[in-house]
Amino acid sequence: MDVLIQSEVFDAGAELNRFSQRAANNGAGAVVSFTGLVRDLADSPLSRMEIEHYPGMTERAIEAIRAEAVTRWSLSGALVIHRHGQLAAGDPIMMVATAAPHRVDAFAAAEFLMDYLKSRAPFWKKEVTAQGASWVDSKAEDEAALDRWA
Amino acid sequence: MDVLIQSEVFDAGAELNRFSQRAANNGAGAVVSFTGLVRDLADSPLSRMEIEHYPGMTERAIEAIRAEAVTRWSLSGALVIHRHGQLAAGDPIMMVATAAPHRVDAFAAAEFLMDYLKSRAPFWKKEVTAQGASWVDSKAEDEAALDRWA
Amino acid sequence: MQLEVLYFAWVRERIGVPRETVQTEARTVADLVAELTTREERYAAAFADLSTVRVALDQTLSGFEAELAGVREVAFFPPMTGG
Amino acid sequence: MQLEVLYFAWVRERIGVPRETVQTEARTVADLVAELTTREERYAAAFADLSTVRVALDQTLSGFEAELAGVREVAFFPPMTGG
Repeated sequence: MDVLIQSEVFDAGAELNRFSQRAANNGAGAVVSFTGLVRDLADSPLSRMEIEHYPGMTERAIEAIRAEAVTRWSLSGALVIHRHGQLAAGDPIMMVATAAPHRVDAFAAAEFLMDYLKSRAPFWKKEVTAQGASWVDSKAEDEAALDRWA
Repeated sequence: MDVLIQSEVFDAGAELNRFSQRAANNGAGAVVSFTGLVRDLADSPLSRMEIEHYPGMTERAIEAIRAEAVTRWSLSGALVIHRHGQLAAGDPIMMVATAAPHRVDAFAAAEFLMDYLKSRAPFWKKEVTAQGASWVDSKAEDEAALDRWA
Repeated sequence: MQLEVLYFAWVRERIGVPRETVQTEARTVADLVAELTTREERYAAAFADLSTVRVALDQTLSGFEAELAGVREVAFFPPMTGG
Repeated sequence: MQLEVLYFAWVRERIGVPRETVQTEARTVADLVAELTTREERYAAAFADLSTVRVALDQTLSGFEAELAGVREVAFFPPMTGG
């Protein structure tokens, strides 16, 4: 499975090893991974993060992004895992892994996947503290990051 | 330890998890890893890869590169592992991991470390097949990749 | 025309339901938004600043000028914050 | 002046030893290379095309024009192929 949308926690290291093993058999010399972690907040400790998603559209959007990456770069593999539901500080939120014969392709594809996941995959993060809950604002710089792939 | 030069094989997934755990405690929201694998050859199966290094200078060069990355970007951590000696096809050769509050810094630092390790850390790869052994040529594009950090 | 209309994140919270079936003759998304806004205050609150609302038609990102003919599922939500 | 001179990869293979102690009055790296080249054919073979040879002085990358005063360890090797 190359796209996993799940509420369960995942083991990024185990996923990376499984992915690299398959990629090596497929001609990869370079594997890049990105893991997003729930950051604690500076002002008020985070009780939890809640991630809402749009079932159905999430899978479609991520598959489309992944297919675009496979078209643009010479890849030996591409993996996306993204959680929804309730997460604790320090938890992995999501991961992307890309493999290619050469490092330039693996890095570019991983950054491309991340830029699109940030602004084009239907997830919404909410931070819950003892003081209350607030939706995470989207960032103009994340939207702007898409321009470099246009 | 943030720089490991060793002949022993390493477990990239276990290293990534250990690194991420520490980085999360240090404010990281983004972790990027790169793993280089011994690729098999198209024409003649690889018997083994031999990596020669310059003990002493290797550690100095990598520490200098790592210190430069920590100066340039806001990082929660940076790890370099590089093997020398005899490696088999599919083996991990080396890994880099970077952690930062934000993904842009983690990606940039990982690419910077890789570009410098490729051309400025004193390692030399030799590919051994049933037909004989040959030193891997350096690539003009690897040298050129350094220009973007000038 | 009968549409399934879905709401997510703070759009959902303001409207108070995650989804509903809407009977409408609206031609475009903008027409549908205008129609809902006049129905009840909670819709007006959700759609007060459309620059902060995104729309998907049948699970594909779209625009407010898009036509609704043939569409079955409309979703409104804030800019996404995945990754 | 006494220098520890190290060779790596195919430079080492051509010269036949990984390191040696050299007595020399060479002022620069280029002078040292010229002196070694005249000594024996194996040095001439290793230094035939200096565009493919790199040098480090006391474990820091340097150039052929660099002076040797105060240096203890000189290393010659091909362009690096790490990563």
